[in-house]
Amino acid sequence: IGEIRRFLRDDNPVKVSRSVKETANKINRAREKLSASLGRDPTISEIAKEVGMEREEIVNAMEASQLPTSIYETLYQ
Amino acid sequence: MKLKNKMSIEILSLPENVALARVTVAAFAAQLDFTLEDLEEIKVAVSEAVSNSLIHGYASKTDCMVGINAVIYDNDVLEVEIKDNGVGIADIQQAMQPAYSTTPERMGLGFSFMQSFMDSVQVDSAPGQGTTVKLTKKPSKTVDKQDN
Amino acid sequence: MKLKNKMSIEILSLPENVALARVTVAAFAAQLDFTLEDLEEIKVAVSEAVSNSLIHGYASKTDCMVGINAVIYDNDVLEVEIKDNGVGIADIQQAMQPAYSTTPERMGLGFSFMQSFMDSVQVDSAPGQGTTVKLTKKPSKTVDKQDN
Ligand SMILES: Nc1ncnc2c1ncn2[C@@H]1O[C@H](COP(=O)(O)OP(=O)(O)O)[C@@H](O)[C@H]1O
Ligand SMILES: Nc1ncnc2c1ncn2[C@@H]1O[C@H](COP(=O)(O)OP(=O)(O)O)[C@@H](O)[C@H]1O
Ligand SMILES: [Mg+2]
Ligand SMILES: [Mg+2]
Repeated sequence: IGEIRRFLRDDNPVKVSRSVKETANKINRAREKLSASLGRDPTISEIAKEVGMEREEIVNAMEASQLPTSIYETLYQ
Repeated sequence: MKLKNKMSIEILSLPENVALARVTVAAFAAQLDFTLEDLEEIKVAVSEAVSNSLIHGYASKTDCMVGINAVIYDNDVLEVEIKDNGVGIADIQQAMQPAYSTTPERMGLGFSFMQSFMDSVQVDSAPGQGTTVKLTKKPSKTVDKQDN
Repeated sequence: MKLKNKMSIEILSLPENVALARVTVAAFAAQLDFTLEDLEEIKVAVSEAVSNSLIHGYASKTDCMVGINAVIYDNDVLEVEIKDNGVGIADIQQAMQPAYSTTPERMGLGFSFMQSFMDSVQVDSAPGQGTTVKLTKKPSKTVDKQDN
């Protein structure tokens, strides 16, 4: 068990743990659903209402679910 | 223009604080009616500006401070100012040109990203005086707000 | 104790900035090896302290500033200071008692939450002098660190 945990930890630092990914998936599903019904990209407040989370927490979840090698810069590559 | 909300954050010039700066600004910007894509764009622009302060302004010294002021105005414009007290820029126009970089291995696209992702980018800088980059962005009108 | 990282954030005393403060501190705290549960607890503690500044310190006036300083020390201790320039507290010991509140409809559990979720809570306050609440928390040792 220790080994499995270590493996999970190494591969999934706290920032991209499973529950964080699940939250991000939930947000992405809400975004797609609203896009279809509204015919445009939903705003953050519309998504917040749909998933029952605060806007700031959605921002946090989206950031946390991003892999270290994301679109962000050019910085220190 | 009247101010609806404001916040400021000061971070130590450590690379790991770039993510902190961008998530803080995005969480603040989320008080306006931006889309997730808008917020991603704001995050990229803030990351580029803060990274520039760390890499160029402070030459990667990690004991300096970067200040970020963010304001939401009455007309729903978000304004973000990223400020360092680093080496400054001699020729701002040249620095902002696509693919221009003073560091050979860099792509020189930071300012281009800021310009394409934000409504306006204003740079105030002089050698030895530090650099302030002011970014603005306003949510595009949603269908609902146009009342149809 | 040497300092490994620091940041500070100043927010206007608007209710919507409580979430901003909490997310910012959590994003900073995430640089340490906290569990997600730890981070949630830190968020609750920060929310309680900032809410107190808005509701009690500033009596819900929305044009005042709350300052938050966060530091990570060499020994991996996170320290968060929440500071207002509001009315202050006359009897700190009484204020910190569970279920004590000067506002009839409130539960008086803010300080109790801070105490149960953080390793230490220190309050510095006097009438007319504002209030500073200092919270600390250190990640509990993880499996990896125990080397098994
Ligand atoms: N905060 C800053 N302080 C000093 N110089 C800067 C700063 N920001 C940008 N510069 C200068 O502007 C140039 C272009 O910046 P940018 O478009 O982000 O490209 P890059 O970072 O890839 O070099 C940099 O190479 C640097 O010389
Ligand atoms: N920042 C502050 N400024 C002034 N008074 C405060 C502050 N924080 C707490 N207090 C006082 O301490 C009391 C207890 O706080 P708390 O445990 O959070 O309970 P509650 O907020 O529900 O009243 C408050 O009712 C208030 O009188
Ligand atoms: Mg750059
Ligand atoms: Mg309280």
